[in-house]
Amino acid sequence: MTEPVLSLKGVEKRFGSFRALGPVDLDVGAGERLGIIGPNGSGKTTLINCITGVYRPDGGSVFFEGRDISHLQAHKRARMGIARSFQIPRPFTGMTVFENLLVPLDYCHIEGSKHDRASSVLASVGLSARVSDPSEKLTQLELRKLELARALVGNPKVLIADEAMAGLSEEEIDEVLAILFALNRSGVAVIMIEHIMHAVMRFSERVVCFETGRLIASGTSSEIAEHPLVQKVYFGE
Amino acid sequence: MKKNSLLFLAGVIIVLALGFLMPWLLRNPFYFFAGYVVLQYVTIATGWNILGGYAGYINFGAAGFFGAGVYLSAFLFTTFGLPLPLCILAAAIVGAILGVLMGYLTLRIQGVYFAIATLGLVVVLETIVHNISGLGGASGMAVYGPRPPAWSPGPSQYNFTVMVVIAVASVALARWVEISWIGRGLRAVRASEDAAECSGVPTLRLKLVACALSGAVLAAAGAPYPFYTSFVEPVTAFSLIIGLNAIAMPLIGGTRTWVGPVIGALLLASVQQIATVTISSELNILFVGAVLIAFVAFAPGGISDLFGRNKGRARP
Amino acid sequence: MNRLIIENLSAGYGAVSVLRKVSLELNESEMVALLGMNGNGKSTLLNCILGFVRASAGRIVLEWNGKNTDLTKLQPHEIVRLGLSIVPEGRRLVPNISVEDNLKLAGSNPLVRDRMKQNLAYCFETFPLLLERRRQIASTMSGGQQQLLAIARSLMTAPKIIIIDEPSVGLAPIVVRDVLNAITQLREKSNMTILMAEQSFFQAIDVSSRAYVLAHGSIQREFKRSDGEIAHDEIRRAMLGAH
Amino acid sequence: MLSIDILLNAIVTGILLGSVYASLALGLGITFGILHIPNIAHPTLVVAGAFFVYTLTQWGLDPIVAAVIGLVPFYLLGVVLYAFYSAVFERKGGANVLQSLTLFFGLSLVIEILLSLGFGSELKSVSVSYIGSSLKIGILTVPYRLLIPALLAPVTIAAVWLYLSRTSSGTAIRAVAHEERALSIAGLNPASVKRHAFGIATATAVIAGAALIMVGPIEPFAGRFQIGRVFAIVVLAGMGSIPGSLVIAIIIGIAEALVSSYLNPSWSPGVAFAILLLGLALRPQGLFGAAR
Amino acid sequence: FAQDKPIRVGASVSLTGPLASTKNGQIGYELWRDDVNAAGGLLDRKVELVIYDDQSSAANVPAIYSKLVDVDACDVLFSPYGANLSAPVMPFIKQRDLFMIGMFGLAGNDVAKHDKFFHSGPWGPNSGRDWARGFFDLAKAQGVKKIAIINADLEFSKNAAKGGAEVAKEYGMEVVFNQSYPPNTSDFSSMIRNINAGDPEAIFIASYPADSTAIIRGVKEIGISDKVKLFGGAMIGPQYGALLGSLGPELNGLVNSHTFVPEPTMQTPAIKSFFDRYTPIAVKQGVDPLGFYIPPFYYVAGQLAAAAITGSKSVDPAKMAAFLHANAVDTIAGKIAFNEIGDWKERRVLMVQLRGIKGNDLEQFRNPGHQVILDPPSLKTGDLAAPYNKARAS
Ligand SMILES: Nc1ncnc2c1ncn2[C@@H]1O[C@H](COP(=O)(O)OP(=O)(O)OP(=O)(O)O)[C@@H](O)[C@H]1O
Ligand SMILES: Nc1ncnc2c1ncn2[C@@H]1O[C@H](COP(=O)(O)OP(=O)(O)OP(=O)(O)O)[C@@H](O)[C@H]1O
Ligand SMILES: [Mg+2]
Ligand SMILES: [Mg+2]
Repeated sequence: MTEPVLSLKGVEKRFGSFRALGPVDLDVGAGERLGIIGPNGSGKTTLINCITGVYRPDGGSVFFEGRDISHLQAHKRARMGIARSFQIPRPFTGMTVFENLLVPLDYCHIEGSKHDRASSVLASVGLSARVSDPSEKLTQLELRKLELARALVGNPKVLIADEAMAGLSEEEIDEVLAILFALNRSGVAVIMIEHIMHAVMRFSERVVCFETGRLIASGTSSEIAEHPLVQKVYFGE
Repeated sequence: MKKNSLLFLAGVIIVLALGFLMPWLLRNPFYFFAGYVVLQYVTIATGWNILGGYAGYINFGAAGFFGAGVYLSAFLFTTFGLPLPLCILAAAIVGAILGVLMGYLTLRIQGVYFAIATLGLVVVLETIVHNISGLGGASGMAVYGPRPPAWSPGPSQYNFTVMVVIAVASVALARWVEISWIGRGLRAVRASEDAAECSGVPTLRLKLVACALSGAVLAAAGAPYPFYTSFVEPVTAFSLIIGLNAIAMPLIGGTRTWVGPVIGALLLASVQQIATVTISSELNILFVGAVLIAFVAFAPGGISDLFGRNKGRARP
Repeated sequence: MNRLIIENLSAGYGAVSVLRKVSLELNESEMVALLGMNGNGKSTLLNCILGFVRASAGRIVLEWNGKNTDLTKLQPHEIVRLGLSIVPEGRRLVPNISVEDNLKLAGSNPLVRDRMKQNLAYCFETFPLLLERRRQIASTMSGGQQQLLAIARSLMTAPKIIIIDEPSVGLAPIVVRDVLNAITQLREKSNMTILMAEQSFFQAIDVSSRAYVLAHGSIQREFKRSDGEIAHDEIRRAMLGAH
Repeated sequence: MLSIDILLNAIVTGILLGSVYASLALGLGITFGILHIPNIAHPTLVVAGAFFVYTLTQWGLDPIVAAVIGLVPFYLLGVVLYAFYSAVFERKGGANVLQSLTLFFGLSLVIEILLSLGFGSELKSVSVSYIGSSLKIGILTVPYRLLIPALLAPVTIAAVWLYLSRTSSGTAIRAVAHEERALSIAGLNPASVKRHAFGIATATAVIAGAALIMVGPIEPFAGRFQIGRVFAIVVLAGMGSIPGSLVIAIIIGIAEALVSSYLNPSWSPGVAFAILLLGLALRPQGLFGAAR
Repeated sequence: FAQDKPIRVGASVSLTGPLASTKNGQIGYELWRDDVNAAGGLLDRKVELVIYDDQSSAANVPAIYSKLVDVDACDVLFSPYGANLSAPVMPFIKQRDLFMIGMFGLAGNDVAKHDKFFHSGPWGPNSGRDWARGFFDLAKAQGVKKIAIINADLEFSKNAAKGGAEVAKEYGMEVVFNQSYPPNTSDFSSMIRNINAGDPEAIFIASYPADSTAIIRGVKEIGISDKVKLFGGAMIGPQYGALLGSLGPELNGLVNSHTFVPEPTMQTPAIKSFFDRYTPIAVKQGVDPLGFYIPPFYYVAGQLAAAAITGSKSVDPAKMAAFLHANAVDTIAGKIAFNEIGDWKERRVLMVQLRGIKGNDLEQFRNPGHQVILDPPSLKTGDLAAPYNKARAS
């Protein structure tokens, strides 16, 4: 594995007395394609929230490019290059699709023409036809694409896609996968959280599995698919 | 974009020119008294909308900022004889500081709590003024304004012109905020704070900026008031009516663009002014109440929503 | 025969029409799948049946025990009281109250209130996880847990017909299997009639007796298990709108 | 002046006043705290309730009896108000805070004027045998004028709270603001649940009105002075925590009474809000609210 | 008569808002207008009233008066009620050199010193300080050494309390307690306890109607020392029917300021006729049926304007003002002469003691003996009954 771009050491999160996550140790290499699976409620979204700074972990540290970012606010982390999409799309309502992309461009100190950058990212996710529509008018698939586009536009080093494919059809899943693959080829590490197994398996170089907040298995797609613990808790076989 | 800005600039110049020329063209002072109030509300509504409309944080405490501006300028004028423009500037600065303080105290919490907390600001400031005898306390304080400069025919006309300048400056500020990265960030905050934060928007800092700008405009709106009434007292300076008008006017006009509060204030304040001197009875307030209800019922998106789409938005 | 018939139903949002002359029927104790790709109007159709979306034309008639009722003019709660129930898209749980209160609330309308205890016991028996977590506030459960609660809740009104909108969205495979098992059991044990929208159709058609494919706002095809094994390719083509 | 009897009496007075504040805030706790409708007209409705009570006492009824009689008409008034509110916002699917505020502000202006046309703008008060005398316990002197209204609050609050937390229609009321569709799915009519809740909230206004007019005389515009305080109570209690609002109201009452006794009464209006600001800064979700 | 342009008289009245209880003054204006018009108008011109509602807010006042002057072209102005609402209009009339009758604004012209402004109220010169002097004269006569002063945190009460404290000092009394309280305070028990702790012999109270009720009830509930000889002073409220009716016997013993009471020394056919006509209108409008405090002086305002106009035979502000400065005017409130800033030359604020009130019937207040005039000596109809506790019980 290459030098980790993102590294978690003993990260832990509790809600009241309930421990939703951790302690978790996890490294993500630069340009890696990592899949995260796990039963519902196993703490995947909570993990993302700890990485991106939406939650403050109750213990442990998060390192990005070797630097401890545990104390940084979410927007600082986003500017450093940690981007995410939300499990439930959260478009900036009251703005056009194009303006949605201008927001990260305004705040993430991107060089060059914002206009060109936004247009090319929208083209790459196939939203060119929708640029000047209000984001309220988008369909579910388009909303997911917008989530991705907004995450991509700031030139992140790590992209975290939280169930970006839930509810999409096979063809649409292929589309989204293609976007993610293309992105990864340009050197971005992609963390994919997904319940759609075949997509995770196809995409990931490495898959980790969570169960009740802990990382219980890690390996290549096929290793994970064969992993007895994973089979028990996740596939239920 | 470019074209819109040029048009806006032309509009600003025309309005400013009118503000300076009208006093010489129109001899009847009444229109300047009434016009002053309308413009004061244009400024208040515009200032309120920077935080309330763009960022979605409802401020019940507009009267707190307004009253702070009123008292600060009355105090600076009566004790140091500061000229009006400096009083306005000082009020704007103090308004901004108050806005930031208020923001620090409450902005970490969600919208509705913020709204209620701002209600408190008014009462706290009013209580403080009540207990400072140097500000006249409850009895109020007479303020005999300066002689108007030679280019203005009289005090009411001078106050009017000053208010025109403040209103135009506020509207220009609001428009700049709206079309700039600040406005975009604020709208993102309004849609989803988490998503904005994860897109690199420093939400807290941005909201503080909005609080400061909004507070500055609201306080500036109050600065010439002592010279308008020649008298300040806590009850009217911190009046509930100001806080409610500050909300009702943008609502009637529309909160998404700078045009909305302007239209809403022009309309509602004029209706109130006219109603005061025509329907001279309890029915006057009944009428204003009915107008509010009717607007909410029949034009819920505000007047500017009735006319076509949002203007001045970035398009590729 | 007891059934639900939909005839020439059209519906949409404002100027956008989503459903165009959709007709289908659902017979007592049958499990029918409604397949279709994203945005083709499955949820719109299901919401029409429950009265959340108003039909612009057509009829939805419930023929049950010799009584015929047109549902298109009724309010959602009236339709629920006729014995229909829904597991909606997005779950629509009450976020700020506990799991148990969510269930109790659903069982509190005057028609079923006196059977609340049995209904609640039945839900907990079917979904033991909910019994474990019955004091947890609904919004703090994970996506999948909430889905189970939404399904359990639909049972609380003791429905004749359950309409389920994409039960597998966001669920781990192990849970999907459990959910589908539970749904199948509902039909088998309790003689429930079920209409289930799905786009990941593999599992859905395994447990259904019939399937409709909805594309471009109208029914493209109907598949029956009695016609023999259903070819996945054919379904896929129908879903894409090819005939 | 720092004698123990002044301190004790100040605390007791504070508790009683606070309890009256809690009465005023109760209806808002339902409409704003639970239904999330910022009913800024609630204090005006309380004043309307006070005038109702006043009218009946002119015929020789006891104010509390008058308030109980008023429950039904005020419940119906609330139902009508909500029906109007929802009719206004139905087409839009729902109201935002801004629109509701403006609507209720307009409504409160209308109610104030109707009251002032109907009753004149003079102060009105009730005279009952127990008003003017006090209960003396040792060094404590407790005026019945405060004691009786103060006892109304815990009773009404307990009744409303039990209703909301123990009955299924109470659960429905708590649920409806968050997820209307969940009620439809349960076979309940969300519109009628909200109407009912609004009716209950408005019905409490007549009880609060009785308390208000027993404490002191009122005029049609008296509601304006209460707006800030009642909102502060509802928010500090944590939006919708009904028992919490009683505690908060009493804390505010005691603080005000202590400030009046030991500092200067003219500082006391700031007290409720100093507490509010402090409370929100330290515990944004309100003192009794769950984290949201 | 009909050909001539009418004389217009402009005023703003608080029809709505917190000061709406003063709107019964408007009946005074209207009765005056009807009377002059019935008598052929002024200078053969009809009199027309132009009245707007200022909603009790000073913010509305400048525009209203500019409308009255610049659009409606009024010849005579009456000020809004009280000093706070009048203050915004003072620089305006001074700068435009207009003629105005002031309505109940205490010391309203002390700053502007406008020479065309005349008070309709009986405050007298130095009113800011002296208008409640009667109370302290009575206290002095009783040998009071220790006095407590409380006031509402509102303009009128504050001025009264401030003036009172100065007079107390002048008379060598010790102010043992001096505190202001916010408007709408509804409980005074702790304040009354604090007052008792100071052991005063007189309590001077400057309050507004709602607090007046609360204070009187609070005293009854908490009790007060037998040493207190005088209680009251500047309480607004017990002059109005609403409070007289609702408090009834609880008011006995109170010594309070007033502007008019139906005692033999004040009762004249003219004022009786005024009230005979006032009452039915007030009942119809739902305002104070007694109307002793404010309405007569609104009628007086009209009479002053009428005298100025007919006396100077013009509506020219300077001539009208000159006439009022030079001549005393007969009004329903007696003969009035003005000093150079428009104060009555002689203070005629009454200190009355409420006595012998039984039940809540309002009609009893129309009879003499219930509001006995103690001061000024020229109008005196009785002697102080003291101490307060004893007077209260009688
Ligand atoms: N409330 C609404 N207002 C306007 N358009 C809507 C609304 N809800 C859905 N639509 C549009 O109607 C169409 C059909 O949506 P519907 O949700 O019924 O599809 P679906 O088949 O259930 O898709 P999904 O797989 O996303 O659930 C889509 O184009 C969608 O954008
Ligand atoms: N704000 C919160 N308060 C209390 N508990 C929470 C909160 N957020 C999450 N949880 C709990 O933490 C656990 C982990 O939740 P999380 O959302 O991270 O799961 P997940 O792996 O993303 O599940 P899913 O696949 O269903 O989305 C769950 O049991 C959930 O109930
Ligand atoms: Mg998740
Ligand atoms: Mg759907």
